[in-house]
Amino acid sequence: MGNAHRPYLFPLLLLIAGLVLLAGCGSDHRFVKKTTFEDANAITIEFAGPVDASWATDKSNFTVYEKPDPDILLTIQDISLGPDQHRVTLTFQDDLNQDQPHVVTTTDIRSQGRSIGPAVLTVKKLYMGYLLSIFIGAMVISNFVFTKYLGLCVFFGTSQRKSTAVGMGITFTMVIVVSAMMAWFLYQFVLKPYRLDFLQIVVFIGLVSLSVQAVDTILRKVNPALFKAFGVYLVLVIANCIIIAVPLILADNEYNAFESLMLAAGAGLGFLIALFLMSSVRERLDLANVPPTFRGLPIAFVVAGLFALAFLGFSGMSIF
Amino acid sequence: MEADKPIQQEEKSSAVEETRHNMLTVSVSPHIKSRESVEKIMWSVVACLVPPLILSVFVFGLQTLIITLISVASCVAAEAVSQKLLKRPVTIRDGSAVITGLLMAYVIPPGVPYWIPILGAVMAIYVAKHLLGGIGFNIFNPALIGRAFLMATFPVAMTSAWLPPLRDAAIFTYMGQGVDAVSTATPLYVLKHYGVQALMEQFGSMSTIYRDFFMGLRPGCIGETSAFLLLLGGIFLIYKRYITWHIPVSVIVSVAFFTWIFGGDTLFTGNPLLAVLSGGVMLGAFFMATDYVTSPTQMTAKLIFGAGIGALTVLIRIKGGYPEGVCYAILLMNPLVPALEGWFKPKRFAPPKGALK
Amino acid sequence: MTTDILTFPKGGAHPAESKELAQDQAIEPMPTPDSLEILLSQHFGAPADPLVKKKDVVVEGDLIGEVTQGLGANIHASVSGTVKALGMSAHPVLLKVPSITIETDPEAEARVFSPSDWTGLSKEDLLARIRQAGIVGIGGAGFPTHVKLSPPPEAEVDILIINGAECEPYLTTDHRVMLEQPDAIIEGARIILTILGINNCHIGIEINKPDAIEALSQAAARASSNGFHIQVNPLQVKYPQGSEKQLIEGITGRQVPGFGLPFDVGVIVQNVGTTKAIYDAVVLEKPLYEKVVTISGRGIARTANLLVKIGTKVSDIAQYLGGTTPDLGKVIMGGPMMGFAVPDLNIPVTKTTSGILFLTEDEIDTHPHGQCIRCGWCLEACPMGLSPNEIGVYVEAGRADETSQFGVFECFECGCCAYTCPAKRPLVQFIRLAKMKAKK
Amino acid sequence: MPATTKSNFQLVSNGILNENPIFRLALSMCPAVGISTSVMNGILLGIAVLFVQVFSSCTIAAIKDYIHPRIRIPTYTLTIATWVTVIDLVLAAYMPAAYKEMGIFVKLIVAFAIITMRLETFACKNSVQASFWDGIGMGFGFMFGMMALGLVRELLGMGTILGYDVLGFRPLLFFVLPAAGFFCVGLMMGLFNYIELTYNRKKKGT
Repeated sequence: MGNAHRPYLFPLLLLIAGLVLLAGCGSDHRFVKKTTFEDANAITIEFAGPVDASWATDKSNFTVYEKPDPDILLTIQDISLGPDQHRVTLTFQDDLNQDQPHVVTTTDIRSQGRSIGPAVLTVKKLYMGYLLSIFIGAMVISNFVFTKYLGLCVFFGTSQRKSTAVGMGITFTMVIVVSAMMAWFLYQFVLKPYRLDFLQIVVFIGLVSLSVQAVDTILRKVNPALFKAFGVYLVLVIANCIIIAVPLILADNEYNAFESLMLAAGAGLGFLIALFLMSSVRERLDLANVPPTFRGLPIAFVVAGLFALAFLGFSGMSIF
Repeated sequence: MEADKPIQQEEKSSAVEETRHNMLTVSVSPHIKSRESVEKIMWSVVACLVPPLILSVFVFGLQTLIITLISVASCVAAEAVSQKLLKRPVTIRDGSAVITGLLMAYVIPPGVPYWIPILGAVMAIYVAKHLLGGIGFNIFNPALIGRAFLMATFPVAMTSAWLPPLRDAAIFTYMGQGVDAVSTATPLYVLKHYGVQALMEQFGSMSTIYRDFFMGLRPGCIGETSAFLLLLGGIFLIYKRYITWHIPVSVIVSVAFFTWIFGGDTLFTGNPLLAVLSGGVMLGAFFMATDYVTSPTQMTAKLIFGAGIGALTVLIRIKGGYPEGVCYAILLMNPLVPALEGWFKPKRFAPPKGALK
Repeated sequence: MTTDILTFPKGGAHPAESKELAQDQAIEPMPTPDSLEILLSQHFGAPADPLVKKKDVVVEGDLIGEVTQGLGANIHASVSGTVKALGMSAHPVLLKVPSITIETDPEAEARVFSPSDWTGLSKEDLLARIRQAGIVGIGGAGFPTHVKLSPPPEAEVDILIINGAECEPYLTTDHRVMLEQPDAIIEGARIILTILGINNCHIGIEINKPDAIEALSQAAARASSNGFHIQVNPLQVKYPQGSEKQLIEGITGRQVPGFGLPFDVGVIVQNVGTTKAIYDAVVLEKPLYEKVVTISGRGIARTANLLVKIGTKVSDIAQYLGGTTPDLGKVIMGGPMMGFAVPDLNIPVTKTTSGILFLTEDEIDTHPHGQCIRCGWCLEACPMGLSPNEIGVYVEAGRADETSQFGVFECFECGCCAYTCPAKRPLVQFIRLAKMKAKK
Repeated sequence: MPATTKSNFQLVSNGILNENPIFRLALSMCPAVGISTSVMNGILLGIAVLFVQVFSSCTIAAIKDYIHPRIRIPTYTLTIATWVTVIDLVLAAYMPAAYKEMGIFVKLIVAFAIITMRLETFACKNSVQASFWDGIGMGFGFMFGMMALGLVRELLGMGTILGYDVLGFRPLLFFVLPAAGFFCVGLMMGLFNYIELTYNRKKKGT
């Protein structure tokens, strides 16, 4: 390729990533300003203008379900409309599981006699907090290595030295963010619309190889020094099951672009943290008088078990 | 199954040549050494841990003594057996296994079956300590690993065998009784699930609560209840310079601080004093987080380590699946110690240029 | 004179002083033994070449050994008598070194030296006298003093420090010298100041020797009329207060960089004993062939501060003082923190011997050592900010060659770490091993 | 490198013993830790891996002459992914309960290092028949490793074997927790090392 392209390559990629991200954060419906959970068993929808009372208070105009279970519709007990006719509060029979996003589907919204079209609204608790909880969750609380037991081959293979561990962790984080975003894009805009879900595995693993190749090429051209430091780990990335687990999880949970980004970044950084801790521990254990039959991998497994025991402290934790 | 001779043995014997020659000892300087020794430190810690045990006998009954003795005995036995198996010198006299046994017993509920600590001892001493190279190389606090193991193995007993304090010192009350008949809820459990109002209904007015909790008249683990006695022991250890103030103070301050911010219904309304008195904070701060092997050596690192423990404790208490989080918080900070040691090194005396990386 | 009580900021230990055993014993000349072995390697550098043959007759103070190439110092006969043998003798550190054995002539009279005026002498003449007298740093490794007093021209030396800290437990040699001959020390300091061409001198003394501080302050006041600024600085009692780098930092606040020398920060340090020897060499024109040695410890019948002829054997000293006790466990040449244990008493005193300690089994530590428990006390104690615990662990794991990352070569083996270690780990020994292995 | 000279039996036993994927090669550790909680899980995932390994090995061995060396890794990956998709869909359709228990791990077979490694080191150099037997050996080796772990953990954790109550009580609930998977694998590796060490010593001694 011509040399002239080189400086534009990286910004271009950033731009594409930005566009992908923007696609994910479009408003649910232009007439809806905000949706929030109210109390333990209510959802409030705030509209941009006044809505008709006859439409708003009719229970049959709203269907609500938890995002992972579209088949179970929640029973709406009561609907109340605020005095300025902007706010509609749906009260439910049972308490809502607010850790899960809920989907509210409405019929044609009617405002001052006009029809504004139906809306599919996603209600989430404290959106930034939700993103943060995905991020922290993937990074620490349900760390992929110590609580989900994924990526172990690479984890044990590259945690012998601190320098190797950090190199691997950084490389892995880069690749997983790139590949997860591409996977999200393909899943949302190709696989799902064309009902090709069953090709998930083939497509995702293909994407991973592709992004490994892409990062390889870009690094080699843009920053040869960095490539020299991290290039060796690129091959290993593909053998790490976290890299395929993350796209599968974000497809399963129907995450949007931001959520996917958080999950991917959290998983990558969580792997980096796990690697760093493990490598610093193993460097110390190198000096220890470990029984000969346990030297090397066996003792690393025992230590990882101790880590997992400690991480049990996070079980049952939900931040937001 | 580890019948092999540790390979370092040879290195060691050549490294330390202490010979007696014409009845005169020849060895490398210094020829005088301080009077302190590992044994002295360890047995001092044991001594500081005895008063809470005596109190718990009067508060929870005689079976706490039996549980503690079984725990200590099984830890010492596990240490001796592990060291024999691994062909290492048996060092049960140094008291470290006794401390492990005591601490493990102190963080389990007073109404558990007597044999429970035996399993914990195997995990704590053999797996968490001797497989990793013996004292000095155990990355995690063995007593807490033992407790976490028991927690995972006997979740019901370990989270429900709480006993209401005896007010009449009738120490045989709970002996041989089924636990279910008398079990109660710990203050932190009540606080987490029902709030301060329920706590006051169960334990009386706020001033009564502070007084009782400070003295140790409350449901809780065997050795964690009496903030007063633990504080006394901890101050003695600080006075003897066996531990420094950094870790205990930073743990307690950060628990209080984060509870104050996040512990209430809204921000900045938590009750820091209650948080410090009602769980295992005192025991953890003075006796567990300060374990030499599993805590950093540099002062800044100690402060960070302690603050991390406090923050994680509050996080687990408020957001986690358990009402109390001190033990897990310490376990989660333990593996950070080698990294902290790498980040915070002693300040070198004018090192030659280029010698520091 | 009142000043702040100074010390170095980082590390250090407080070993039991045990100075009360000998500090009140006035300096006492020891009668000449029947024969003595004068080692030809008593200084930093190559051994001296003998200038006498077997059966030669020598007189007290005669030059009998000379170093012609490289660093070294002259060796003089300590007694009048006949050369009996040129052989090998035991040395506390180097094990076996060449020596000259002299059989004392019991009839010979002691030489008498009378003071002369030195103020008219040039810098070169003064240095020549010091060189001629064979003076070395008698508090430490025996670095030739005339070399030390000739810093390279680019070094801008502005402070002279006289080291009277004597921080090693048991030792009281410097203490007694300061107490009994304060004027000689001040005179010696003035000689050094003249050589260096400066006028600022600090004398550092630990405050556990208040009488010495008093004596030197008065002597300094008496002599301060002629342009020299000599000041006594009381120092905190903390080991290793007398270590060169620590002393310089405590008094001047300057830090000597690693592998550097004091003149890099404009300071020259001389020990009190060396200063006294310089006085002897310049004013009395007396070579360095006898020195004050503290004989202490609970393993000897009588403790003393003896003026001993160099070459006198430890066994003769022990015999003179009434013999050793049955529970004697260890004999140390030097202080208990940095001195060398010797296998038997058949070993002669050298120019750098500041004390001979006869320690009983109770006084020494014979605990077996355990594994490092990472208490961090050695990190607290190390005055150089090193990590003795890590070095020890690396050495035990057979990875001594990786220890230079902990600055193992900056260690001057003061022994604070091993002293404080509750697991009784021989950390200094580990560090020496590490130095040997890491050098390769 | 020439094609293997080992007999079919040797190929199979090699995978089960000498080069056991879990305990000797230390590959594919995630399921060994994550879902080796029961013998049944071990058998099911073992079958899935066996299936993917055998079919991928055979596929690669069959088309090895047509693969350009530079694109061989992507080819392996896609081959494996195809067969994983097949077994994934089959299991989801016919064994939904077991499929749910194994969660994401069936899909993750695609990233198991052992399969790619056998393709790279064996299948691409050997005949279809040899690759078939090698795949059988590796698959069974994996399955036996999983079953051994599952046996220990199910017995100690639930007191059952293959769901049948053996002990009548649950000794140590800890062992069904995934955290125990690390310990079991670590201790078993230690055991394997110990057996090898004593065996070698005996051989040296005589």
